[in-house]
Amino acid sequence: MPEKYWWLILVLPLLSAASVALVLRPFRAVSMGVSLLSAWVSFAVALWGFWSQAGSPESVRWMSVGGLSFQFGLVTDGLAKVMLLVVTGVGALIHLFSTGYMSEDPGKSRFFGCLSLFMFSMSGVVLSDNLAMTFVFWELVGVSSYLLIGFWFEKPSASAAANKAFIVNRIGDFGFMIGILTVWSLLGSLNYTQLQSFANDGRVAAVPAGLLTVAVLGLFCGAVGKSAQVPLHVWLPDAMEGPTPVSALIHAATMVAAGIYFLCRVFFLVELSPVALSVIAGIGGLTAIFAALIATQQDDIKRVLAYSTLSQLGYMVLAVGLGSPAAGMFHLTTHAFFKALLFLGAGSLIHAAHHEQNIWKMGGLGKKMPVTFVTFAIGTLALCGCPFLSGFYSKDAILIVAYETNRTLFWVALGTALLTSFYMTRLFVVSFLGEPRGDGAAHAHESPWAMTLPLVVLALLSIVGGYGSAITGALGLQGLPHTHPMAAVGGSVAVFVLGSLAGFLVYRGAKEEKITFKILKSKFYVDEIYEVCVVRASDAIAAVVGWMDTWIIGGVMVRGVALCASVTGQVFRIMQAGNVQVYAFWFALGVAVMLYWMMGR
Amino acid sequence: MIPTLDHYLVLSALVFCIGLAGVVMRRSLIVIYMSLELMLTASIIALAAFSRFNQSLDGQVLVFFIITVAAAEVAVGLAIIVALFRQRKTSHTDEIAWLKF
Amino acid sequence: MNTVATTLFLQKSQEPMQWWNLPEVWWIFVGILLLLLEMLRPRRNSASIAKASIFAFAVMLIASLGWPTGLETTFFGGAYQWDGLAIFFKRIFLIAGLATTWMMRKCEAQGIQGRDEFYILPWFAVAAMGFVSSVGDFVTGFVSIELLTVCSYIMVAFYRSDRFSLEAGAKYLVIGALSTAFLVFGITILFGTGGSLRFDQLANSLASGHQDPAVTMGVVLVLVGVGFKLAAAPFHWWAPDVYHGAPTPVSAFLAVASKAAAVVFLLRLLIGPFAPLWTQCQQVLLALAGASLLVGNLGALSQRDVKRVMGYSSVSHAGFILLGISAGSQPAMLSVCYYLLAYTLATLLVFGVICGMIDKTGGSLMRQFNGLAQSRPGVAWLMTIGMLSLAGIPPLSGFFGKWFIFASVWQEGMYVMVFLAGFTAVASLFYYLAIVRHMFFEKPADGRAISSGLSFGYQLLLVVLAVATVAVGLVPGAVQRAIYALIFNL
Amino acid sequence: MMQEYFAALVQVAAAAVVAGGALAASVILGKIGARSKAKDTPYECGLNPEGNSNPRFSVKFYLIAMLFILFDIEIVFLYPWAVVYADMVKESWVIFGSMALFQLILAVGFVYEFKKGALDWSR
Repeated sequence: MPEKYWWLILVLPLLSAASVALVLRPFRAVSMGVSLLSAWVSFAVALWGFWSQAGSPESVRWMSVGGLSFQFGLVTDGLAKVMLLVVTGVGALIHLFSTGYMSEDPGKSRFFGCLSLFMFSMSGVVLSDNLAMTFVFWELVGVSSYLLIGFWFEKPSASAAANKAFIVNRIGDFGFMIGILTVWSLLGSLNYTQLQSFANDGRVAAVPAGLLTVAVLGLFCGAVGKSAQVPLHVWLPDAMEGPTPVSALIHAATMVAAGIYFLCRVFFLVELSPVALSVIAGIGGLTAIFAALIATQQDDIKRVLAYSTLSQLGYMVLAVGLGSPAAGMFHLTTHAFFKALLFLGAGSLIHAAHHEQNIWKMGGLGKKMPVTFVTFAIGTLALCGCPFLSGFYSKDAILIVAYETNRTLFWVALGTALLTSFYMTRLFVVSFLGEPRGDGAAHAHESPWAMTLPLVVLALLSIVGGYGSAITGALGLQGLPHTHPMAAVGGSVAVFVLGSLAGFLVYRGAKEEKITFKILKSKFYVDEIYEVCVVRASDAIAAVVGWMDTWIIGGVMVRGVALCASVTGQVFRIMQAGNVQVYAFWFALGVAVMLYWMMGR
Repeated sequence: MIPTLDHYLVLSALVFCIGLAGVVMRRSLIVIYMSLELMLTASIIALAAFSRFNQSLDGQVLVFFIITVAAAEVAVGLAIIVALFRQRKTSHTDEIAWLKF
Repeated sequence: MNTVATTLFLQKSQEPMQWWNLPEVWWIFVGILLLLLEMLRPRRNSASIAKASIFAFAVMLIASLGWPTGLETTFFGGAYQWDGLAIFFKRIFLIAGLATTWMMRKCEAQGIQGRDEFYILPWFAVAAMGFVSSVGDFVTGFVSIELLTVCSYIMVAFYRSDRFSLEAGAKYLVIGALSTAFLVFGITILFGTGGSLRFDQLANSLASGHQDPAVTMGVVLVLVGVGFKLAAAPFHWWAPDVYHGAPTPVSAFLAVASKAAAVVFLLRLLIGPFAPLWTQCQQVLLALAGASLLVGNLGALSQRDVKRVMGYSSVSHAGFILLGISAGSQPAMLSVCYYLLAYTLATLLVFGVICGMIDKTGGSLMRQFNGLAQSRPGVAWLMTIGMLSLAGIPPLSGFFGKWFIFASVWQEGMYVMVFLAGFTAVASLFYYLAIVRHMFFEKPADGRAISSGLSFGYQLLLVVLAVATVAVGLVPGAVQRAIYALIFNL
Repeated sequence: MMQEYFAALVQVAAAAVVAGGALAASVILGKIGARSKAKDTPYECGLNPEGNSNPRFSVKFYLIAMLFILFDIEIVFLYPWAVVYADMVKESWVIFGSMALFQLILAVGFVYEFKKGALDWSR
């Protein structure tokens, strides 16, 4: 029964994580080996599954609530297979990279244990065949991301970032759960196959449009949290506090793409709600341009890449919202390659420059690190959409779709592409060319083979990834454009040339920032706004009342929030006064109110 | 005048309210505790009356149990209050408020 | 000896049970025996009574596996009912009693030498709760609830040299007696209108007269009494203070066993005398649930003491349980039982860790747990498992408990309550994670590492609880089916 | 419309009258006659009170009294038992056995308090 091998993809990382956590932790090298092995074997299984066209294994009965039983089953259609290849493939390469990057870290065992846990939960998200299971793995992904962002928990900023990521994600997940429950109460099933058949035979179309929109938007909430779309994007840039391989794997290539994958998975529901589609497209476009603008003014190499990731995720969401999940998945795949490449390249730079992350203190690294230099260049070009590299094709697909369906969003997407070329060129020119501007950069040297090998492999993939008709063909999704209008293709090439040229000319030989927009530098003050009304996490009650206020009243009364917080605190303080007689009074008052209320009706 | 069920019930309600008022208004733990016993007594009055007028002995059985349980509760309660008084030299409720919000 | 063994380990036969081998009779017998042992033994040696008590709990827990299931019968003229619901709760009480006594054994350093009643009181309390779970009329109900309450008073105030313990005892006493007064008055009114104290007879007579405002008054007053034991807002005022001041094992006992007893009493009332008055009860329960969710979660947010946080947290969990009960369907009842099991395990785990650490950290303030992960990583992880389960993070059992309750409430169409509960569940993350943050991400204030280990047995207890918390979450379906089969006699 | 609120109005009025009346009564009645120190003593005409009005007793009195009440109260179960005993015992000895068991449990309690020294006056 070869179908059973699919389970290996779930079981191996879980075994690895469990054995590292329980037994192997003191033996750092062994833990590392076990984790590495599990990642590569999973990748091999995924490859085998992709070529052998193996079907889904039998599902296992899992639990039942209220007459409804859930199956614990795996879905292995084209979409899942492609995503699985991306996850395990990039994951395996990053495991290899980490053996070099983390070689001196005392918490190496813990790191690899968490990484295996992540691989387990991420594969689970991809393979789940029903919403309930997806939700469970979805939360698990959040947990492992929490553990990895806070990996260097000695740094207060890291633990704060981990908490922020977790809590912001939970807010999205709350909407997600509402969405799942709505779907269940509307359709009585959570299984994707069954839901798909309901969508085909018109049973979904029969439910009230408003409720369906609520359901889809609820599910979208989950994706907004996980894929860091506006307004829940605040956690992703902060998540860069984690080790760089983690940023590459989780916060660029796989986990943040889970939202897009999930939207494609339930696209048959999404497409039936036009309102939800336009909301999704709008949020995607907004995120894309918004994050690109911020990226032009960041100084920390990982933050530039983080905002760039946000922007590209916005692109993918935009594609889904415009009715073309195939284009979104295509971009997801190529983006996974070149963004992982860029992050690992950045990691290599940071490693070489003795943990210097400010690009203005780098410079001149091109000559000292030839492999990193060349591969990073390829990644940059791919991201900018240089013709004949992978990014060009996938980005073009989205641009064409936008061109054909919604001109406003087309211009937004084109503008984003222009900004992308600009800020990536800036990043590249400032950090690799010119003279070294810092001690770390002056004494840099090339990284070991375990780190450069994944760079080379990913660079090759970034070049050829766009030609993978095998990938797009296997997806089995609708919406990949077949025409190539000159306006879209030409526009895309034009903005690439324009943006790169502008970036090159402005920043060639620059020693400091040439253009300053305060509002961009400070990221549109989003964090500050959140800070004022929400995330003053030390005073948690202020945060909660803040959320209530933002949600219920509409988030306009920044002053009201502080007032509310102190009032709630005061009320509790007065009522819980410590005097037992006061308690007796409240108790009796409670009885009286309850009696009055019940007998008055 | 022959007392009817209503008379007993009104008496019971009055005693209950007096007890409740005592609990909420008096400051000494001992007096509060006496008021609480008064509230139990109110139930006893009502139960006995109901038993008498409903021609059922169940209520009187419960009366016995309430009396016994109240005695046990008082024993434990007074022990705690006396220990507290010895420790803090006070039995005023507003001075026994170290545990609060 | 042979006959004792056969009596204790009841065979799963259909032959009728006798009153003298009901578990509560045995439990009370053990309690009295331990009391005699305590006063008649020649030398004061604390350990022996504690060990005997723990051992006896373990034996009784094993013996509970032999109870006849699938059998519905009554004793003492209907005052005592034996059925699946009772069995489920009796086992929960035994687990709680075992864990609590074990924790009490850990507290010997704190000034209770030579006062071994501490280890014997749980027996009477557990027996009282056993009667509550089988209650068939209001006389039994009242007496057994009061027995439980009086035992709790003594246990809460047991550290009589500790100012907090005594103050907590006094507060519990006053509010407890107040709630007793309301409960008794409610019972009195129901007796007056229904003419009986038996549950089955009351159900018949109340069915005809449910428009009578006096009936409503009686129902509300009885529910107030239950609400107090459950620590449901607005009758929760005692909970934070008492949980904070009481000896830690006793806080655990109140949080788990006492609450479970209230839950089963409520269920008995709802399927018994209050069944005809369901719509009215549902109103009350929903109001209590909503208030508890808000008060519990918002109140916990600005607390700085772990035990106090657990006090508010127990209020919020009471809210979840009440929410599940107010859904009123069969799946909802199942969900409540599952939730209670998950809550029991996680809460015992958390209190177990607090109890094991409190003399080493010097207190239960959050900052006194700073840096626990560095010096005692194992303990910190156990605590984290408990906290995450309480917060409802998958795949721990707490998550599925919440999920089941949400699902069954959603099925009944009470969407607003699901939103409210979901919102408060998100809010609850702040304070549960705050404790985790203190353990993992904060430096110890005085740079002092928390040293000295726990005994092997105690570690075993904690690990077993943690494993159970995880395991119940990993196989929610199987656990749920087992509970279903037990409760609905399949 | 107004009639629905009539009851509430009456309630408010009654509450106001009672509350106001109590205040007014204490003000009016309290001012009758001149106040002097002698008027505030417990016995206006008689001996001057000496010492504290609530002298303190030894806690031992309280302990013994409490223990007495605890055992005394169990009598309430013996009375009804005694009333029906003669009739019931003809049918079965259960009525005897159950009371015997009850007394046995009480006896354990008594032995316990004795052993703990609660009845030892000199302690």
